[in-house]
Amino acid sequence: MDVMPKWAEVILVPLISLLLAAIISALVILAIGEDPIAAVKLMITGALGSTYGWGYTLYYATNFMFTGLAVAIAFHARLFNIGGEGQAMLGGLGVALACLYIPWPHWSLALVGATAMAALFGAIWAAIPAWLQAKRGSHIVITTIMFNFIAAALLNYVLVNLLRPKGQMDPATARFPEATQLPTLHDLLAPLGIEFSKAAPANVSLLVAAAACVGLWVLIWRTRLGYEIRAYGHSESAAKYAGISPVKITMVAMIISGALAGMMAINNVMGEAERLVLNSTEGAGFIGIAVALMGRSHPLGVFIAAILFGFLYQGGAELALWTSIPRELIVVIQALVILFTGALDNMVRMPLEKMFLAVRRARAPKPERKPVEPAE
Amino acid sequence: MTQETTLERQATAAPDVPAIELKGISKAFGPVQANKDISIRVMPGTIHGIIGENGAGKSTLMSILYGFYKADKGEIWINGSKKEIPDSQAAIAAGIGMVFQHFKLVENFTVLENIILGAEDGRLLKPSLAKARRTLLELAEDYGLNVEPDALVQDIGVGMQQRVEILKALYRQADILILDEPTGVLTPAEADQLFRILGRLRSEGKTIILITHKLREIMEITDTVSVMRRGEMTATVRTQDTSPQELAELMVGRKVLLRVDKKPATPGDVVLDIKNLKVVDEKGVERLRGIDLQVRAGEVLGIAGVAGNGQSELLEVLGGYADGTGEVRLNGQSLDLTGRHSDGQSRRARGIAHVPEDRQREGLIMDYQAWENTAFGYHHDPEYRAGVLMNNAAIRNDTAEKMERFDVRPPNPKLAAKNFSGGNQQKIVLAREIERNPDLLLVGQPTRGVDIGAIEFIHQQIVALRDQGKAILLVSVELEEILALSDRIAVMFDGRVMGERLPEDTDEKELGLLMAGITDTNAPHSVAEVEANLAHAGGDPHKEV
Amino acid sequence: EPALIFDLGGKFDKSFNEAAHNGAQRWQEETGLNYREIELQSEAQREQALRRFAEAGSNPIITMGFAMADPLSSVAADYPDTNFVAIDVTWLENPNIRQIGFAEHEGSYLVGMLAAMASKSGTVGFIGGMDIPLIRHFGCGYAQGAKAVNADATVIANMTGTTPAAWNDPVKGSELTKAQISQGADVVYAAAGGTGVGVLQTAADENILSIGVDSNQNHLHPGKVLTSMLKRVDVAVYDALAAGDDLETGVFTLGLAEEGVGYALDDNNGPLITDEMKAAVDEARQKIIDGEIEVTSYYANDSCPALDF
Amino acid sequence: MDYLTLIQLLDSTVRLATPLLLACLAGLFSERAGIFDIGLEGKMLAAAFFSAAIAALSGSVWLGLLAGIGASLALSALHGLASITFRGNQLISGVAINFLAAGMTVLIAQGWFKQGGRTPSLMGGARFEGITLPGAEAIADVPFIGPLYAELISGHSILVYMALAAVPLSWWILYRTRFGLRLRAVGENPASVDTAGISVVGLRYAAVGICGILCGIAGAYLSTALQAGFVKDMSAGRGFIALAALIFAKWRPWHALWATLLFGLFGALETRPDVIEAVIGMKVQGQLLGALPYLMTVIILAGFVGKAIPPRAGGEPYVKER
Ligand SMILES: Nc1ncnc2c1ncn2[C@@H]1O[C@H](COP(=O)(O)OP(=O)(O)OP(=O)(O)O)[C@@H](O)[C@H]1O
Ligand SMILES: Nc1ncnc2c1ncn2[C@@H]1O[C@H](COP(=O)(O)OP(=O)(O)OP(=O)(O)O)[C@@H](O)[C@H]1O
Ligand SMILES: [Mg+2]
Ligand SMILES: [Mg+2]
Repeated sequence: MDVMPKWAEVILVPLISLLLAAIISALVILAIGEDPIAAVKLMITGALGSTYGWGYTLYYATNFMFTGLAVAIAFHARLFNIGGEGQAMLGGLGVALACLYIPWPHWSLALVGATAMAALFGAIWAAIPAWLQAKRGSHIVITTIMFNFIAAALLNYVLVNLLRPKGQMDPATARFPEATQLPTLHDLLAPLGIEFSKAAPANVSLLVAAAACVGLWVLIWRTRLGYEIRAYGHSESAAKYAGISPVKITMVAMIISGALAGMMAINNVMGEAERLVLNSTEGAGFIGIAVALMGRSHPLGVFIAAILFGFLYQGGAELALWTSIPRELIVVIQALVILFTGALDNMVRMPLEKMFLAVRRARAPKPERKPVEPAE
Repeated sequence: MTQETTLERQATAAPDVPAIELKGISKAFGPVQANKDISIRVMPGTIHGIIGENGAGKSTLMSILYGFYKADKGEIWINGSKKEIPDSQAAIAAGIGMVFQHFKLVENFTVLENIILGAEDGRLLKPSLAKARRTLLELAEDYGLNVEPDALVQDIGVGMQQRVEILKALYRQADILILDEPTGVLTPAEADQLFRILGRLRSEGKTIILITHKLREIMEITDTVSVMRRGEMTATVRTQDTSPQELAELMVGRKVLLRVDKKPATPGDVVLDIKNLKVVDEKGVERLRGIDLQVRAGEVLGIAGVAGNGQSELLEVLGGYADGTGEVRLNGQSLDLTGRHSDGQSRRARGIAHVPEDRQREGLIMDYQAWENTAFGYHHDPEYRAGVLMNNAAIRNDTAEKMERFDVRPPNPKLAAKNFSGGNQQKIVLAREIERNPDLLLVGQPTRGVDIGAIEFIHQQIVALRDQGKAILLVSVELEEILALSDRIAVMFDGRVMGERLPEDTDEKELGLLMAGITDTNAPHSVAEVEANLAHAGGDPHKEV
Repeated sequence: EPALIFDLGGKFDKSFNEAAHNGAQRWQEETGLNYREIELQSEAQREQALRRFAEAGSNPIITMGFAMADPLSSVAADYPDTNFVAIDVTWLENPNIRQIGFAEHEGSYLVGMLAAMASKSGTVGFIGGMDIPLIRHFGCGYAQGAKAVNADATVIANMTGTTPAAWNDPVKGSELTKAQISQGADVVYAAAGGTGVGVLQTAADENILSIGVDSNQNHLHPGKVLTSMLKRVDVAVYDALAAGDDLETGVFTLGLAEEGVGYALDDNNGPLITDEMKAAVDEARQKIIDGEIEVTSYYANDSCPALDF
Repeated sequence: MDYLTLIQLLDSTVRLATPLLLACLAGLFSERAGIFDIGLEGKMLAAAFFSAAIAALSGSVWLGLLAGIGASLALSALHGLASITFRGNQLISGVAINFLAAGMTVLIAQGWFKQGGRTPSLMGGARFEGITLPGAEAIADVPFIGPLYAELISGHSILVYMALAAVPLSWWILYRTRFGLRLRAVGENPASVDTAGISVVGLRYAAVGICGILCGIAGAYLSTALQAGFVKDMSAGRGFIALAALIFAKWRPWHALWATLLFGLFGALETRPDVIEAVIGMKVQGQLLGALPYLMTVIILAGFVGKAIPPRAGGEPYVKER
């Protein structure tokens, strides 16, 4: 029997936790001699006050949706994939190869092709640690961390030595051909008569990410595979009893996870930069962990948490633009959000549970006893 | 109780002062009221039994006495004086020792380390260990509690582990000993010996509280007995003034049939034919050392044995989730024991259903709702399928029907498995497996942790399936259950079948000796011999019993 | 109000972002005027910052680093009335950009010569930050300079790593320095951002000479830093700010001739640079300016004649 | 490869292994008590900053060390609060601590020193200098033994010797004392400790506290012994490598020493491509060289370590009453 009603669990607890994070953040802002109220206003107008702001917020959110979903699906199988960063880097490589070496006639086909390549590359990068875990017992947390470093070295090699056009200073690929450029939200919404900022990088990948959320929801809660993944995640011993193969689930869950992380590249590499640069992932793989945890590994939760982090990123960028608040402050705010919503959530939940329990006791007096005297 | 009488009691530390007195203990776990206003007195030098359905609150009450939980309300009096027992340290100081239902041992520590944990004499271990070793020798002599001090707990059998728990309490010089369902894991011989030890302790003036489900034990050894129901203490009586039948009724609140009603079996063709089955575990230990068994249609083959003697492995290999070698035929066709077709789903496809020994670890996903659990293992069945998706509506309808038929309470398919009581969880598993109409049903510990009322129902279902002409392989550590349900009994010891008996031709004593690996059941045997044998049969530490 | 966009390393990178910051600070102190600035945090912010500042009317907008080239080419086209200054970019077509490149290989050549002349062992070291072409470009000029003085000189080159963390790992910088010392190096040149802090420190601790980069780092360990390869980003930024509306656009390559690069000589390292050394280097400098010596750029062929990376 | 090169390589190995060893032992205490800690990185970083900052301000490296330990302990307390008191997710708490340390160190450094998130360079007594062991100079020229003693064994900062001494000390505490017995028990089966009347919470906080102290020393070593000041993000992933070493060592002190020395050796080899070239007879490509330590880790984990079984109660908060 649950102590708290569902709405309290999924809305009230995160909300109060966020509030606490905000209060501490405000104190930090105050401590470095800035005005927290003005800062919050700036963040909100900057991130949500215009289609331009939304365009950036959603752009970042798209990245986090992919990496957040990646972490979430692995969590369902009780696997901790810290390797989203490396998988997304490899996904970028897949996108770059697809865009540079295949003459796509139209962006839509290019999108399909690049998505497939991104997913494939990301999946391969996740499959190796998965296999090592399933067959060799190598701790997946460690191997995925190592694979992040290895991916960085690999990408560096490929960009510096192979894909960089001769004489270009930038360790980056050439710009992708015109035909692979993805339509932005401006392009997509214009036919509907909606005016959306032309400059913002949010693009059709957002729809892919949203579709991935829906798809993953269906996968997790409606398909037999999802049923098996969750069962394995809840209890390995029971899964074995039911004939669910641990090796298969470990591999499949990590491959899906890696594919999702890799798919982030269609947003940042293909949609925004339109070329592959070093460090294009910029820690989105790690933010994905926070996003998945905050979203309680539920695709809808991930969707919302990704937008929250997109807001933090874009709001933080606005702060950096118009104030002298150092960018490390944004890192601190992120840390506080992760801390309060993720690790200290029981600090909020425990007293709330007590409250709800007390309310329930007060409302429903024990049936076998006489009604309590109203005197006291 | 008034202030005056309290003082009076303290003044007269006479034998009529209770060793333990609990007054108005209440305890809630979140919404669950585990103990409601419970009072109880136990006189020194007596053995007091506590019985009650699972979840009645027995363990909770004793854990409060031991300082493991803190009561919401109520007082604890020990030897006539009021004690605050905020933690187990205080309980130990008050002379209370407790052997928990689930042992609290560190499995990769030695016996000695487990014994001194928390009762060390100084900051350094060496002197403590030396002292404990000496004391252990003395205790072994005094009570016949032999243990191997340097063995790792994970390498010794459950019976031995329990002994370590008792020694832990005695090492701390407990005058009050609480034992929570101690005999569930013991052979009859071991149980007898335990009772002899308890008798000795009683005669030395120690006070013992014994929680058990076995009415026979209550009748045999206790002086007084309390019955708990739904968190309340419903009765306390002198043992000699009551009967098992009366106690059962007090527990469940209605008349219960203590015997299984069944017609003689009419066995048909051989359904399951096992030849020279061997299983080696991850550590390379041979768990099954060549098993030969047959089960016919329309009969129940009962497998008796002390936990950890290979019964679990037998079920696992037949259920498809452990690898083995040898030959197993089902309806004449051989079963794959390793590799591609050796998994739970292939087995189900061949007509084998399996009620696993541990419903919480294996049979159910505790976080899944009832309907999801109903499909567990059968989720690939066509009737539960809608393309690549699962046909959730169909599963839910099916679950509702099954819950109805198996009297699962509450009959709500959307309730998570963890929110059902133990008996009802077991009914969900049973409904799932039996309703498949399998050729062979594997059943492990079908009534473990299930109250008397539900036991009755579950036994009826198993017998009914047998009467439909299905083959049933029953594994249970409860001899009573084996004797009541089986048409044929095989006893396992140390990975081998020690012998087969017909229930009408044998008794608990003979089976008990077989369970200890002694085949010459007519010669007289000492407890020491039984014990020595059992010490060699490795218990499986990973199974909570 | 002008604006300054720092690259991902941040304005205190001990390297060229910091030099830009210093130039801008000097301008601010001298004129009392203000400027806007942002330290980029992500790739996507490049274009965003450009547009936001352009829309807010900032002029000129100064960007740091080659990675800004790509977004700049499209944004500059959208704001023809705004002037942009791009440091380390020389290949764009837009008319409203002042593109400034530095001939780092020429400056590195000179310090390479000094290193080889100061070295007693005939072995000199180079420690780069993240392994990217720009850093190889530094190392390549350095090696050519060293070999010019002593054809038998050994140049040991190490990179700190392949991730951005390589810019901030002074511990590894230290170890690399010690490793080079044990291979005989007695002068090391660090082009490694924050990692260089560790290189210079260790060189000073181990009593060998080091060479700083970008700004004048001679003062960090007086008497222990042989010289610093100067890349006058601060001057470029200061000039651009000072020019204000009169900013001249086009492509400018600042080499030795323009005093855009050079080596640092001050009280801290005066005793270390003998007159012969100074004479030799100044002669080479003149010859490079006159075209008599040609220092090969790593970019020309993505390879280095004097050093194998 | 000649003998002197070998000595130098091993010397470098010891230096690089020291912070790993301290962090690894820190993780060992925490995880042996059942608290997983991926926040080692953040704690080291915070300690590196505060020890350098206080050393710079006070001129005393010992005060700096104390400050570093204090900072690390504060983060440990936060981790304890989240994972012990409030039974939160230990991994998330660790991730948050890493972010927090990365941001806070630079913010505070900028506030205090205005040098872009760095501390000033430490000089003189504000730094741990190498210690010359007795007789090192005298026997330096003796063949074989001389370099071994003078170069490899002598000449490290006191923190290196402390780290090395921490290995037998940890072993002794864990396996020979009452505290160690209880600490190991609480990571295996907290209920056994609880029913023995010992506070699970107290033990776990103690373990997390020891973890904080060791991480504090590790951080101080980075900024005040290996370096002469703090640079942002200077822990550079060493906390994660220490975690890998911990798994590699299967949570045992002596094995932790060998594991971290091995990782130190990988790091040292990375700085000596010439040695690698001499040994394997061909030039190792630059980026491959950079990836080598990580590749080796994966290969060793997969090939030789097998399944490392963590403390049984690790990562799970102790919940007595739901
Ligand atoms: N951990 C828990 N959290 C919430 N509710 C619980 C929990 N454990 C038990 N309950 C609730 O308490 C009720 C009693 O459970 P319990 O297992 O004690 O039943 P029981 O009396 O043993 O029944 P049965 O005889 O069928 O085993 C259940 O219906 C369940 O809803
Ligand atoms: N730690 C706990 N947290 C929450 N609920 C609990 C806890 N322990 C027991 N309960 C609940 O309290 C009730 C009483 O449980 P208790 O273990 O005391 O029963 P019991 O009589 O010992 O049963 P059994 O025969 O199974 O041992 C049950 O409903 C159980 O689910
Ligand atoms: Mg109980
Ligand atoms: Mg129950």
